[in-house]
Amino acid sequence: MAEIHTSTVPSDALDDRSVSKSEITARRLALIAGLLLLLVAPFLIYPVFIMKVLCFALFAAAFNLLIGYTGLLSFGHAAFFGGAAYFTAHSVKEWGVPPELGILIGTAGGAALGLIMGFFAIRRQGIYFSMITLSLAQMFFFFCLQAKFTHGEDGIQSVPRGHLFGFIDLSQPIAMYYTVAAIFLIGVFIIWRFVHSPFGMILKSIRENEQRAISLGYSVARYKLGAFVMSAALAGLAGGTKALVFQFATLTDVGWQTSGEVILMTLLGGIGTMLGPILGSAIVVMLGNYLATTGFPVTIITGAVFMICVLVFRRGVVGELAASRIGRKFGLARWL
Amino acid sequence: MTMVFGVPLPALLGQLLIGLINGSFYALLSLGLAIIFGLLRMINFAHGAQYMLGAFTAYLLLHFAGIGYWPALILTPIIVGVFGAVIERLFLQRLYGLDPLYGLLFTFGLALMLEGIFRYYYGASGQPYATPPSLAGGTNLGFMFLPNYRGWVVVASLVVCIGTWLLIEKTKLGAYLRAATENSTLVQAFGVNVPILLTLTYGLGVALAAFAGVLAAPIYQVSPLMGSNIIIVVFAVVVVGGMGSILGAIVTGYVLGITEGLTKVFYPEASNTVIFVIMAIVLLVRPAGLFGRE
Amino acid sequence: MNAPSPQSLGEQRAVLSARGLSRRFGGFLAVNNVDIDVFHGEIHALIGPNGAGKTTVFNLLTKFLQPTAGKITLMGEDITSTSPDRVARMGLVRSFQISAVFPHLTVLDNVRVALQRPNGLAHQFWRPMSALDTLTGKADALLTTVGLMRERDALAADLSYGRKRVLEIATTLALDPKVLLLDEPLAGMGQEDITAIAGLIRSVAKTRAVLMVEHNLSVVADICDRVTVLQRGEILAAGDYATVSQDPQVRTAYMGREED
Amino acid sequence: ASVSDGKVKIGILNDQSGVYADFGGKGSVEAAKMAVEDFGGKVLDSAIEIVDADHQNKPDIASNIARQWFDTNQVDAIMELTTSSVALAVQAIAKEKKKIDIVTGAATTELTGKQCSPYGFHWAYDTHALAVGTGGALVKQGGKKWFFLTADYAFGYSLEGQTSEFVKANGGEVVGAVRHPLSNADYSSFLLQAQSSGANVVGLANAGADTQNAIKQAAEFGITQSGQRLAALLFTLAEVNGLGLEAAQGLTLTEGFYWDRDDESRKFGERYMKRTGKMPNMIQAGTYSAVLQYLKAIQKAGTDETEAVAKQLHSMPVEDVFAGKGTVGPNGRMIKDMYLLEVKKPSESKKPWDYFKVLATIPGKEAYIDPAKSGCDLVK
Amino acid sequence: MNALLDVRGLNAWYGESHVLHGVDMQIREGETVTLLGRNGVGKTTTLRTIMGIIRQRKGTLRFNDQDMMPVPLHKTARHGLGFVPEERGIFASLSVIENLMLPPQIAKNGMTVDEIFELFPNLHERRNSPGTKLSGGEQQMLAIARILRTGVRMLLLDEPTEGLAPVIVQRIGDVLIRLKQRGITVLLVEQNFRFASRVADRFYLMDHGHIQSEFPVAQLGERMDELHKVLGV
Ligand SMILES: Nc1ncnc2c1ncn2[C@@H]1O[C@H](COP(=O)(O)OP(=O)(O)OP(=O)(O)O)[C@@H](O)[C@H]1O
Ligand SMILES: Nc1ncnc2c1ncn2[C@@H]1O[C@H](COP(=O)(O)OP(=O)(O)OP(=O)(O)O)[C@@H](O)[C@H]1O
Ligand SMILES: CC(C)C[C@H](N)C(=O)O
Ligand SMILES: [Mg+2]
Ligand SMILES: [Mg+2]
Repeated sequence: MAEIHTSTVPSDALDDRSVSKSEITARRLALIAGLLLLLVAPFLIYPVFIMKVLCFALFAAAFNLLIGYTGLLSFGHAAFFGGAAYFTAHSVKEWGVPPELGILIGTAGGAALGLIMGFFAIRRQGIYFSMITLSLAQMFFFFCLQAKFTHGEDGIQSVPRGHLFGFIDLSQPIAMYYTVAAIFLIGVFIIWRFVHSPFGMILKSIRENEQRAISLGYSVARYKLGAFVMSAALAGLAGGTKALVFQFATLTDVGWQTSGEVILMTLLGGIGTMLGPILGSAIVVMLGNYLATTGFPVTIITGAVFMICVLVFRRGVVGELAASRIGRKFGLARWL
Repeated sequence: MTMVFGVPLPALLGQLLIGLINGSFYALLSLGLAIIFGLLRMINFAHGAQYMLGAFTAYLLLHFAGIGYWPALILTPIIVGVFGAVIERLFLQRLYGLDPLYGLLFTFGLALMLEGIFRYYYGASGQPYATPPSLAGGTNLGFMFLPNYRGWVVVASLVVCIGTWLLIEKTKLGAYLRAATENSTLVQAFGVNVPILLTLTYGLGVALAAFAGVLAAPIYQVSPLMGSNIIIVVFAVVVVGGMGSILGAIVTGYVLGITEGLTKVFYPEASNTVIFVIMAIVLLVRPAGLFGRE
Repeated sequence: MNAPSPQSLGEQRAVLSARGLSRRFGGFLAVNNVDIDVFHGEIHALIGPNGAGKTTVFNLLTKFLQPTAGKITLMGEDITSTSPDRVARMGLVRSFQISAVFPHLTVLDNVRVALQRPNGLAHQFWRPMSALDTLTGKADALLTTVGLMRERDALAADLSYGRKRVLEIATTLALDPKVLLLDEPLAGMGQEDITAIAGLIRSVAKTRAVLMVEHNLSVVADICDRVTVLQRGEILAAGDYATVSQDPQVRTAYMGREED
Repeated sequence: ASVSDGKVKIGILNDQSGVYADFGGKGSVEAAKMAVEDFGGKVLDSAIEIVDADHQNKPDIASNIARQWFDTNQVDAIMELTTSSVALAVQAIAKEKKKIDIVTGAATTELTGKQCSPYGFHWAYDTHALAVGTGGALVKQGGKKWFFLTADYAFGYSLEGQTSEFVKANGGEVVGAVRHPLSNADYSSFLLQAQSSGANVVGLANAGADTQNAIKQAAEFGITQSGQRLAALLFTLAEVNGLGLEAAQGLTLTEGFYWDRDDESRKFGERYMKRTGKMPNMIQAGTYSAVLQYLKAIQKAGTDETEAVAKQLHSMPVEDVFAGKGTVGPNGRMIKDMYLLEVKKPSESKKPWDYFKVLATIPGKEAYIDPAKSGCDLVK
Repeated sequence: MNALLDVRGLNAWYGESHVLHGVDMQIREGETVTLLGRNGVGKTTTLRTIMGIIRQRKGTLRFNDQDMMPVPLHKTARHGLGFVPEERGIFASLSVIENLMLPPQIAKNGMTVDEIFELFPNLHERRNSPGTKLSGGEQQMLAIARILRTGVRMLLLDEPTEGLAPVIVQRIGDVLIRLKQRGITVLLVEQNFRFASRVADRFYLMDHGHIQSEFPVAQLGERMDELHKVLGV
């Protein structure tokens, strides 16, 4: 059950052994090009837009950690993202903690929520898991709606960005930008490392055959919970960062639509790939930004994209590319 | 005034009755969801949108064809049910061999789109739909003033729920539905036309949602958001009842509606979350839900 | 893993034993008051008609199911309410009646996943995948033993049914279990594999205890030291194959008129 | 003296698809365009452009758009801003970026109170005016015991709070309150509580579709039959139209504009009606006035530079079809007369959109908080 | 006499892989015929193609003198063909009795429930438990019983003895012999050679997607060598 990704990803996507030297060089070059792009991007594109993309990309990558590598489709990831945004915003605004601590508090909060929700959710699989995460997240949503510190529909506004490590003034857009870029890179690196680790291997085998993994002595629940909490923590990292960038924490970020959005980003980009969620979030954020000023309801487009993806595009942009003839020829699956 | 746990008795009874009315909607909606889930193994995320579609169809029938409440109560489920059947034929059938999550995601997209379209044309503020004159007014029950229409909602939903349940459990249809879920090729090999069965089932589930939508129209505004407001609660109801369990969906729908009503009396702050809390507890004790089979 | 080695417990102490094991499904008693002892260095066969409760006994012993009544001890320790993964970590490992491999991992990785835990490489989420390379040697040795070396880099899903069964046994052996529970290990294998795997089972049994369910009676006759016959959840007969196979009750309930 | 980048761009940011879409929505955008046309289409020889966007009542979406408008689209001022949470958020950004914002859609007095901005203005109405108008009228008519049904967010609190104060100050009492989430569908159990509370006025401290629903359901549960009165504290022409006269008749409400007030307003109303198919409410008319006044201020300042324009806006009197004669306080509050209205019976309605009887005119000084007591630290 | 089932040049594909390369077989009414062959030669595929489950197929397929190629799957059964799959296909969510009653009856001469329970007492005992909670043997019995109730003229049985205890294998053998007495035609896929020789009138030997040879049970002795080669028995 719930092997959503096995059908979508070329099976060698995670296999980073048996790679030729020239390919490694090529990959390094691609990586360096990507880093350079990240470095110069704020001078070419509106930085706030890139920061938004980066926050959502990290969020989607964290979400993908769960679905892509354990096969669990969480429909409640907004709780971690939005919850962390609240925690960061509150601690920075009301307690006056420095931004780095604020983000840490957000991340830890996300992880804690992940632990609680995961405790209930990992007992079931497949759609059951999805329904349960959805419901628990909705419960958290109602909590946020009623709790005093979230300020209801108003949200926590005018969150001060403060000074990173006491001396980097984050109210400068460029300083904020590079901070976000750094957080993004760290987050993605953690995910990459996590997935390509001995732990990741066990996760993969659990997804393949849970009973067998138990009989080999793995306490499946703990591994799943571990992955869940990790994913939640990283979603929290993204949410906390977003709160600083936009100086805001609102109910939107904890609502189920946000959970849906992160699914869309991942699905569109390619579940179970490293690059997919990043690309997917760029597309979705761009679409949202563009439509926001046209008056055309975003949900019509979002809905349509969802349907089209599911019907004809299940591997997502990146996945389809890797599975295409050209992609196979160049072994793209191992790159993305 | 008689007091129960510090609450005046009339207030308590009144809230219980209102809980029962809400429960009627939960039961109808979760019944449709359970039927669809039972056979298609798919969470119909568009269920809320189809409920909304039911209300809007009644509204449009009234405004563009002058068709009133009573004919609409019959016509709407048919129209929306056929719409569901078409969706099933065109799209859902392509998803059957795949992971059930794709069905969830597809219908999620469908829900967003339907909602978006109606928002685009009708805004989100809601359109009024008048209570049928024959059910206008109310009855004084002594402890509360019960609008006749709401009384009718309880009766109608009970009748439809029980009828549907009998149809499925007491006829061979139920066995076909469950068997086809597991191995539709084999059931076909036995001589049952499964594709038609699937289409009809989805249509039936959707029609139930639309029926609930028509029932709801005079109570709430006919609003594009009415579906997404209720659907997640209904999901929780279905989880508590045990997914795919028809009886579970019905019973849990009413019981949780009443529980919610009670919570509003004793601890109103928790009334939004009480169903989710119950869900969490049920999951701990009986992961398959109250009526579910593991 | 510093439980006392079974050898030191003396020949007659059972490594795995169950007393009064029962399991009820609703109103149906699938396993009823079963006593069983599995000894070090022996192969113990559990046979019986379909539905007798053999797989259920396996599930109970490995804790995949919780017994309704009875007590299970593994190397002197009471495991009646231990979790299945912990039981596996204590050295009681099973194979499944329906083949259970990790289909989208390679044959090599299937074995390495099994090796990860005993070698302390299960939780490391901060180390690169190459940390697992240290296990390759051991895995290869094992694959050679079972004769799967040729398929080493194939995906498990691409193996034929019989080969999957072999892989499953290899994975099980990778854990170096003290007690090995095999549910119909030879079902679906071709004759060559049957001979080879039966031989393998016999050789690994020298240093551990094996309990197996098997319908292939010639193999049972060949390699098993002890046979327990189950019928309707109860023990019908127990002893060595020669005795049990002469038992008239066993003949009517299980073997039938002649050996088909 | 000149216009930066050769163009004056005004952004109308409001809810165009959500619960409050009828309240301002596309209608406000049309009203803004009318103002530009009436002004002559050009200011200081530069073109004027109206851009608009839907913020869906989400402060985060709104501030995203606002930022982008200011940073990359050369928008000079943002107006309308339905929904208090959005207005507060955008006003904070405008303040940081030193840009003008004129709020017509949102209600909270915070905008010109603690969170006031030197470049922020509040036009059509606010919660205080509503409390004084609708609340005051009902107290005068004998409504002494109040029970509130309150939208569970800042706007609701502020409306409930200010109305309660007013009620108490006039010798009344508040016997209870329940909070309901925004866009709630079912009020039955809240109404039941109101019914058993013994209050004689049920104050609806909510807006838009929420208020419409509450009123409908109150009728169903016989609230009015049992002798309680409903006070729809924020209710406009748009909601009356949505609900229908049958259900809305007899309600008392406060607006800053009614199209059928005099010839000038009727003319304006008809022009607006031609373009949109509806009559304007105070938000839409207020937006017209805000845009017009902003353009006048640029004209007068001879530049579109923020400080200079803000100075003019603070000092110029406001004279147009919406405001009649209004002034702007140092906290940014535009002060003008408000109207206390009653919804007609269906039989009294003589023509389409003939919905209101004007009960009284509330002088601006009474309706709005004295800027000196507003809590805004710009007021010395 | 015409064959009840007449298969000529039957080809079948799974996606791009061509599995059956022209299968020919003719089976007369009342015969029990066994299809032998190694793992993976296409025995199951043959049955599934005849039944119409696999639609990617070419060739001639006539049953009871009717062209079966255009008949949709859900109508095949009505022509009198019944299929028991290798994996048995017991429905987990249905009880034993519900499983038994599931297939629509297509002819009057099907067995009654009482007859079935007499034949399979185990099923009677477990009639109210959920289908997949049965053991393998019980499931196999149920799968056969289920089809017998419908009154099909011809049964396609895929490895009915796999994983069964010897005593059950014998019981199923008895059942097949009784079916033959009732005039039911059976096409059996079987790896258990002893079992097959006990029940079959005739054999088809299959190799790589086509029929290699065909012979009656009487010739079994002479054919042993060939069987050894092809089956590796
Ligand atoms: N669903 C499928 N998709 C693709 N190929 C398949 C599928 N099912 C079977 N095959 C292939 O078709 C060939 C014939 O398979 P089939 O199941 O008919 O063999 P069989 O003779 O019944 O073997 P066995 O004795 O193992 O049951 C095999 O090579 C198999 O791998
Ligand atoms: N989870 C369960 N719930 C209810 N009944 C069960 C369950 N598991 C097994 N049974 C019943 O218990 C009995 C024993 O089943 P089990 O699978 O142990 O038989 P077995 O001896 O392994 O048979 P086989 O040789 O066919 O595999 C069967 O009648 C089966 O129906
Ligand atoms: C849009 C209006 C009805 C008022 C809005 N609720 C506010 O917060 O001010
Ligand atoms: Mg078994
Ligand atoms: Mg086969």
